[in-house]
Amino acid sequence: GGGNTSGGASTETTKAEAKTEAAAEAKADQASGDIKSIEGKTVAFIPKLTGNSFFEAANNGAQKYAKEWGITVDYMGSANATVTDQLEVIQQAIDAGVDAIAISSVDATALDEKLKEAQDAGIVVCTWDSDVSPDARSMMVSQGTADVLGPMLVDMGVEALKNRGVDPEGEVKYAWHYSQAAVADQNSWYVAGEKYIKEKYPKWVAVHDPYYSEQDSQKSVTIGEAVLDDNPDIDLIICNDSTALPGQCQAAQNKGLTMKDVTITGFCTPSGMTAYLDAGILERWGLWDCGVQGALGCYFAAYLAAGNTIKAGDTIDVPGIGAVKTVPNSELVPGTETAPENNGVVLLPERVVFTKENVKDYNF
Amino acid sequence: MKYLNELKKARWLSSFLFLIALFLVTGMVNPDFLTYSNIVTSFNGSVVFTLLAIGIAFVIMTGEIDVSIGAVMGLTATIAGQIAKRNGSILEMLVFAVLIGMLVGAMNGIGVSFFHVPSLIFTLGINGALRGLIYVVSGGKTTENFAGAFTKIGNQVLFAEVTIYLAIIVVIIAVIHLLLTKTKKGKYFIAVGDNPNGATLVGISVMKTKMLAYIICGIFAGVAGVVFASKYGQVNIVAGTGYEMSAIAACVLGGISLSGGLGNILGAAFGAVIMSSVSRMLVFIHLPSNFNNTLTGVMLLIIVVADALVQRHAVESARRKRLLSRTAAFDAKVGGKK
Amino acid sequence: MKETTAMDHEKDQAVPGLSNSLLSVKGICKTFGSNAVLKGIDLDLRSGEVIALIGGNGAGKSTLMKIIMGIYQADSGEIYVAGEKTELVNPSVALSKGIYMVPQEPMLFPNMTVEENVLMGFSESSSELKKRLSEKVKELNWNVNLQRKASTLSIAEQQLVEILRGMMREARILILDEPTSALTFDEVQSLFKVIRNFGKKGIGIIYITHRLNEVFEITTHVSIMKDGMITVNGPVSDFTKEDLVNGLLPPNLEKKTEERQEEKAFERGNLDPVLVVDNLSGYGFSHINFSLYPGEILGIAGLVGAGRTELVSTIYGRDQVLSGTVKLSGKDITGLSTRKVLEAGINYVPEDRHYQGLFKISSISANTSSALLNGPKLGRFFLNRKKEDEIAKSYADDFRTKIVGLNDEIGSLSGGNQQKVIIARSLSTSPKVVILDEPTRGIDAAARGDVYNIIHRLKRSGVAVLLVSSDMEEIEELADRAIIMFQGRITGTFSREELTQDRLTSASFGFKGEKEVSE
Amino acid sequence: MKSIKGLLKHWEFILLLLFVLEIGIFGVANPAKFFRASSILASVTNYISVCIIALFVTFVMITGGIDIQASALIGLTSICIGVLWSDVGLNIWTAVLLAMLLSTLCGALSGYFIAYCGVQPMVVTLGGSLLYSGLALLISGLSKTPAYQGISGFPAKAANGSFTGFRFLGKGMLFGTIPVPVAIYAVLILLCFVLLHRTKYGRKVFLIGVNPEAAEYSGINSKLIVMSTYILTSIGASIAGVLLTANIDSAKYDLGSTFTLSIITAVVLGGTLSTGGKGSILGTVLASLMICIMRYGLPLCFGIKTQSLDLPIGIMLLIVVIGRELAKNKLILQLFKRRK
Ligand SMILES: Nc1ncnc2c1ncn2[C@@H]1O[C@H](COP(=O)(O)OP(=O)(O)OP(=O)(O)O)[C@@H](O)[C@H]1O
Ligand SMILES: Nc1ncnc2c1ncn2[C@@H]1O[C@H](COP(=O)(O)OP(=O)(O)OP(=O)(O)O)[C@@H](O)[C@H]1O
Ligand SMILES: [Mg+2]
Ligand SMILES: [Mg+2]
Repeated sequence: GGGNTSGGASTETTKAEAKTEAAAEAKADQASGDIKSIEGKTVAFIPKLTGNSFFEAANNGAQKYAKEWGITVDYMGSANATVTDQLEVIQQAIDAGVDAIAISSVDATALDEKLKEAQDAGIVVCTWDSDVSPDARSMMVSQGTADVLGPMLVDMGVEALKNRGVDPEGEVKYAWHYSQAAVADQNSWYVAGEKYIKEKYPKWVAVHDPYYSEQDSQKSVTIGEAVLDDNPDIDLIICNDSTALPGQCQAAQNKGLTMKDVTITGFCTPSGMTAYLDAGILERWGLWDCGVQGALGCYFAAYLAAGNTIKAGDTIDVPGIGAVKTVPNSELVPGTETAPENNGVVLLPERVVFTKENVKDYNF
Repeated sequence: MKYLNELKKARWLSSFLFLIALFLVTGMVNPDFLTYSNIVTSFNGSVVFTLLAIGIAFVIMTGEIDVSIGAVMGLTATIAGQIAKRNGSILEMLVFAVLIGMLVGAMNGIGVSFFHVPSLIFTLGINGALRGLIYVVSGGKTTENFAGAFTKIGNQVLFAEVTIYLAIIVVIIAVIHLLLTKTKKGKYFIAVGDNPNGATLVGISVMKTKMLAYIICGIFAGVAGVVFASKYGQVNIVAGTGYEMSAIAACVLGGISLSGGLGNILGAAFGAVIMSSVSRMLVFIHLPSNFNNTLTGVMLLIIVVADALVQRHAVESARRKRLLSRTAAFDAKVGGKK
Repeated sequence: MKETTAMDHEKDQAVPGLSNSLLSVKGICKTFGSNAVLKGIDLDLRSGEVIALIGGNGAGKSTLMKIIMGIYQADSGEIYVAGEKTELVNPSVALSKGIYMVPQEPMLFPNMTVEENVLMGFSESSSELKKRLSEKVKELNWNVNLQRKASTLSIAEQQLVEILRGMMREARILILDEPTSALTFDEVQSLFKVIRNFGKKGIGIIYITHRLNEVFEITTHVSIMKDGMITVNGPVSDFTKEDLVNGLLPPNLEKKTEERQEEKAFERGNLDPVLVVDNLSGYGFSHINFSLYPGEILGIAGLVGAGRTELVSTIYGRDQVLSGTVKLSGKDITGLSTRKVLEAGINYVPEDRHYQGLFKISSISANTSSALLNGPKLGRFFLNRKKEDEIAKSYADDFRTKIVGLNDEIGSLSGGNQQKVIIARSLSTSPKVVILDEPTRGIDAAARGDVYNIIHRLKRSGVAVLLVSSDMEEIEELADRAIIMFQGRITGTFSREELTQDRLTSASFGFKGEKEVSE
Repeated sequence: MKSIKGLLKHWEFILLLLFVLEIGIFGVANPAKFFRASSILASVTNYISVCIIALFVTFVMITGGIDIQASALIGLTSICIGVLWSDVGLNIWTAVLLAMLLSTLCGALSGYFIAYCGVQPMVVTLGGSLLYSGLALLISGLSKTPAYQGISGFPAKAANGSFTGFRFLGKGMLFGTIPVPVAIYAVLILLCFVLLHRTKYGRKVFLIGVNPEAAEYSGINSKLIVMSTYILTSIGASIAGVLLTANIDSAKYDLGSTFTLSIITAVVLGGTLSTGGKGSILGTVLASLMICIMRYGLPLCFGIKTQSLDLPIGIMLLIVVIGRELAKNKLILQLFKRRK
């Protein structure tokens, strides 16, 4: 099956283009007026797992906008990110007779058939954050391709290295630390990031294969400490997992290290990291506005469920968020087909790098 | 032979030896590992498992089991995190943790010793209920970003890289070990696990002892939650899932028999260090993290199988030796005649 | 015979509050499920008395004792300790009142040493306790390593540890529930000495036994329990053995004694031996030689730890053979697995009924048929449950086993009936040789008679029986020939004519008489 | 009266009553949505791995053991099928057979340690669950398909949308209504029932659970039988792995990894004594279905979220087991007597 690692050559420019284009066309291509109202629709909003700060933040965002839009967002999920649990949750959504499903899938293909069943039952399926096969869903609200996010992780590290006076062009010892090889997006960011490093910073030395801490806070600290102990001269640790990043920072704090001694960066919600920012353990980390992402997932799901149609390339005006441009599936995974109607990708324009200066502006 | 017998008597010793072997093997692959600091860090990192293992050791000694400790820990960790977020004191957290631990322990104790529900089932049910409760208490969210002072305590070094927690736990272990082995009542736990009817006959209340074991276990798990929160700085809603199994494994590694009546607390503590050090050692051995589970599994199996075989050999050869000496005694006495 | 003395006796002597009344039990009733075990028991124990409590298996003796000890609670009735009404809600109350019970089934802590076992539950300082313990061990005349784990003790040794516990407790009321069932002559004598001493010290003892000889040897009073009541009660001097037997037994005893006298002595003739054990050595015994003929009962006598159980269980494939051979009908079966030995035609009734014999929570049928599961008798793959029930039923009828339904748990039967089921199992495979290891341990006189009948019947049908027993009387009564083991060797062989208890006993102690052991 | 009292002694009968009661409550709460055969069957299909494995774990627990590794074997079987089929290029059925064989060997290994080395089952199977799930991850590393992505595209879906070949096992419908996994479950129930309650093997399993030593004295090779029960469970787990893979068209190393506690819950709720010697297939089946229907009905009829389902199911387990102990106590029996 296909996946999102077989990504092509799209780079930073895609991101920039998407941004400007979306903004420009939002005005030009005003909604034609005969939009059917989404009010009263029920969307099952399914995370990979509940209790994780990323998904909780997405849910908060979705709920906030849902009130404005007058739709019901039913947050349904299991505490474990496993295929079988998600299958059960989807079945529950089908049984409950929701109008639409917006899901972040734990597996690139395993949910396809269940989601098609849902579609057969008249339910609109959209994905967000983590995709399934394009023919098993209508729209996907993506935070960007691996080729955008992988390099972004590296670049945040480079910035921070520069700021503490390490030359990123020279030999930099670095490591990745995330939850598990089996977590699709995190792994694809690692793969894309590695590729980017090979091309752009050929002198860098990876001290080890990625470290995995399986979304266990204790393990993330234990491994974090071990990484620092085993490699006292390490310069950079990239933690593309929202449990690994605070764990690694805690480990550094335990060792008495600060952002002056070692650079730690990665993806996590701002709320999870301010303690370490304040303690001077890390300088910058990033994420996209997952609240908006979740809300968009729900909006598109409800929008289609209301009987509206979308053609890839359309720009949709989302109340409260603004104009959003849709693109064909091939923008996300080159070479994939896009159905003539109601199929495509929404690239989330905004990704944020959090630093001391801007972190107060975000509360998720 | 003599050493083997000693080993049989002091089964915690074998887990200690194994721990040393483990350190040495890691050190052989990566000599950097064998520094004082690295070894102390292994111990520092094991305090949560150690607390859980000590607690559950009481229950296992009485011949029961408690699979709800991971959930107790998760619950008190969540609450501790929430208290920390509003700058509450660590004392307040401990009070909550101890109360919750006692309450859950008492419920388990009542279910198991009063209603005679098999402990696996009962604590399984409690486990489910507590997991649901964690969901309610945490609002389904990771509790994180608590005040820095709290996590600082969690990793405060007392002397020579030994954290406060580690120091306290070493003292606790020493005290408990002495209480369990040197006092009359301390032996009750083992006695109840060894033969409940026999214990009843000599005036030991099986019900009270089991009750007490569960309460102690609950308290340790509760306190482990506070330690967890203060050491790791974030508590997600599945925190502690599967820790009960690691704690049980730690006890078994330390020579505490799951059928009860055998073992001591030192073993549980060393077992816990083994269980919590594996992922750290793997980093030093430079194996891909994908080998984590495989190696932990292989190691666990090797230790328990080897231990079982050694024990069996020891028991069997002691029996045979005694039986042979019986016939030998005859030969000695009447040998001249034959 | 004084059928009605129970009431008189009580009226004129056991007024609660009398200074020398240690224990007074009034109107105790106890029901298990629908089984009314005790229906109003009255019993008095005074200082210095040794009351023999006798009664058939399942009469409720142990139940009564457990109530006195606080292990069970009575449904109704009162208990006075030293004249004071007492609620014995749990054993620690009983212990604090100076009551101690040596239970019928030893209840030791298997993972603890003998010393720890005895001292568990005391609150005095340990050095003092240890000193006292070594005195008691000497008093009991028992040679044991106090550091041995209880799990390595034989049943007899476990029984001795229990008795030691009782002695250590220095109780004022001591209950001994069949203490001698696993002991041999020598140990029994030591124990009796201890009991007499206790009596002198004013300790009251309730002594439960199935051996009527002991009643006259050691006790001062007798109480007979039958159908949940104490039917006969009085000083032992008022009774003869016949009185007791009549008070105890169901009316069919006479027939049995006749049967027994009819029994013909065994004629070897020119039969070939069915089992030949040649110079067999194993763990716990060495250089054992004997032959067993069809229709013969060969007794194996000896002291505790003489290696008899090791010998027979090694033949049965439970342990390793070191040297020598075992032949069954000419076929070499040395060192085969239990399963193979069983198939070859030997079956074994183990000594430790609870640990090695019973499937306690399984049905009577399942217990009877368990040895048939390897053969084709109950079907090749599927289990023919009808056939199974038929077999179980036929044995139950045959052996007069008292059962309600074949599907009842065997744990609900009395000891004697349990033993009958286990013997039935050992016969179900139609073996050529049956090994009975202490077949009558802990079962009452009536059941014992039944078991003896079964053994005789086996003999008549040409089955060879190897009878291991510590009860010299039993060997004398049943065996056609007996071998004596001492420290793992055969030290004597006696033919039927030479079999007397004296000879057996002396041979059991090695070369007593001829060549006394020098230490 | 007497016959009812007799029936009440059977745990299975009480379970049946509870099961009916449960359906009744859900049915009353939301009759329109609850009574949809297709939805109910789909829920059972989703839960089928737990149901199937619980059948076999019943054998293990009757011998007095426990098996917490079975859920790891689901993933191992699944990933092996995937790698053997997609990367090695074997025929799908050969791949299935080999994967099942591997899983069986794993079960045999653990069983060997438990039966022949005398190690406690909980620890061995804990080690086993780590080892086998680790192996599954390593095997998935051998595949071209990255670990985070299931291997998919298994044969075959016929043109008319019905499933054939391998996929038929997971997705096919018998008579147009009964999902094939459910049908297979029914067959397995029958097989396990006969094996446990009607054969000599089953009897041996029970006897060993009651008293392994006495079983040895009866000439039963208890070690072999104990080991065989772990092999049975591993076969059950591999069947579950095959069905799940065929159902979702994805071979993944961590399929089923969260099932352990559910399996144990189903078995003990079904009345199997955790100390061994007692238990029944019927009880396990009823308990599995009861939990399954609960997971189906609670969100549907009472809007309880999946993530908090642990709470009601935990509480139900507690109530049921405490109730059972109370019933065993004289209290309730006496109530019955007084009525009479
Ligand atoms: N815990 C129990 N539950 C149910 N029934 C019991 C229990 N304990 C004893 N019984 C029953 O009570 C009756 C009396 O048993 P008890 O052990 O008191 O007899 P006993 O006189 O000591 O017999 P024995 O001479 O064989 O030791 C028996 O029928 C037995 O089955
Ligand atoms: N499980 C065991 N482990 C070690 N030693 C044991 C075990 N069971 C029994 N023994 C030893 O075996 C000896 C008993 O021997 P055995 O049973 O052969 O003698 P016996 O003549 O049959 O005695 P008894 O009169 O008790 O039947 C005891 O000394 C005991 O220590
Ligand atoms: Mg008795
Ligand atoms: Mg013997």
